[in-house]
Amino acid sequence: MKILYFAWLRQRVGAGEETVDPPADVRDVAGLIDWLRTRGPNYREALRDTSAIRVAVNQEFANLNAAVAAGDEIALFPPMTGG
Amino acid sequence: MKILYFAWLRQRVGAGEETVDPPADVRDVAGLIDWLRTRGPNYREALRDTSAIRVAVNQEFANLNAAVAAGDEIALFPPMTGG
Amino acid sequence: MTVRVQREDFDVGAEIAALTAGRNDVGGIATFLGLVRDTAGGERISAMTLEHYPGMTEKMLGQIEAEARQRWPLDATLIIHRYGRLQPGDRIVLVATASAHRKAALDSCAFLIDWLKTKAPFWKLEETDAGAQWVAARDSDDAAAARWQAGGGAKPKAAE
Amino acid sequence: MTVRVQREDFDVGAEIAALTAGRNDVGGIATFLGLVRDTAGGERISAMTLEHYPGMTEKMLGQIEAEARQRWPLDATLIIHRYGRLQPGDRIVLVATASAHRKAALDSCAFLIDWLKTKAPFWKLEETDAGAQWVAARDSDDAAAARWQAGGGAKPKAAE
Repeated sequence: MKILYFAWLRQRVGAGEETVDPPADVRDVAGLIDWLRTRGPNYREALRDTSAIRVAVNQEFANLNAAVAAGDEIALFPPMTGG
Repeated sequence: MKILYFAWLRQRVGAGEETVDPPADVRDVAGLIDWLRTRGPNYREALRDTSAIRVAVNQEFANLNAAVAAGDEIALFPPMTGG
Repeated sequence: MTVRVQREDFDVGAEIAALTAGRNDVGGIATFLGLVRDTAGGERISAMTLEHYPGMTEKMLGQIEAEARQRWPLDATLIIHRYGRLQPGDRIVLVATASAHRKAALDSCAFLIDWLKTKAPFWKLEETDAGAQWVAARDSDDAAAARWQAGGGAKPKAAE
Repeated sequence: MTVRVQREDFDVGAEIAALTAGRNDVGGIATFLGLVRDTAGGERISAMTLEHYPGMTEKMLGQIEAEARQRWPLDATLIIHRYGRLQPGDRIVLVATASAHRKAALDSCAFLIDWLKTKAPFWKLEETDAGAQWVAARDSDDAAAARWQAGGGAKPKAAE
């Protein structure tokens, strides 16, 4: 499973992209975020406020109960500010 | 008094501009148009349908009861189609 | 702050760039560029001649522009309107509005082109296979201008 | 029908001209050009870096453009969005829509820039005297996008 981080999430995590292999009981975005938080203080800090995080699963916007599986591309980022 | 005609009004009257000296009882636009109609068949034809005519007095939009006086610039034209 | 009524063509990119030359406080520029179409109501148009009322045209465009600047916080505005004989594809009119705020730029640009249609003394003569004919004003243009009416400002009245 | 995400600057006049090259059925082109401002909330901005999500950006812009073409009768559309480090006054984004009908061009242009703000994965990092800071999303941008919502289409949801 590929995880992408953008903007201040990328800065706080300390990486823009990583490949992870979460345990089998991680089945949705909420579960994935909970599991990522256990990986270190940088993750805990970056992922502290779930309401500040937007999610895309395989390059489509998704919400916390969207399913995730091996091979997916999950992106975590703050609200967008383009244009 | 200077009279200007535009678009098909100009074509039907046969002139784009003329200086006229209407009688003293011509005091508003409606009176002016009535008087112009007496000046020949081209005027009668051009000015037949008052509802199709827009008016400007001294380069400001005006309606039929707007006052006109010697020295004024009166323009008669169809609804505008710029842009 | 600029109104130009001219026979000559204009350079859209250069005009837009000039609007914000030397300043960095403009967040967005909205523009509308009007072109001559080669058909109208199913008829082929081979050329179009724009007649206008010199003097009053500049005055009305200036009034419309002043009205826009009163309604929205604009950093710069531009209206260029051509007259004379034009071919299909030719540029007719350019309206551009610059503002720190995108909505002000977009709304005022739409306002200017809508109002220009019903308040600026231009008339179009189209050359078709059936001969030359004056373009009739459209009710939809009056309706488009009227939706800005609530905010005030006088609209040209029919002479009836 | 064109979406470009690029580091390089673009030529506004050339892009607008290319939109209608070889055709004479387009009545109007509406455009919105976004620029880097030198201030934000009273603070001086010395530079701005745009980060984006390669792949998803093009996909979302394509979806937004397709949505516009479904809602309005458009002859051509263009979205160019830059990324990388930009200076005040630099061009960021160009949206252009061409239609036989002026209202379709104007409305779809406003729609595209409003939706782009909330649906395209870009993030702005501003360099100020106080250091670099990520621009916060604005409620007014959500509101601007929401006014197009009635006609359908999904909006990105908060992950709460």
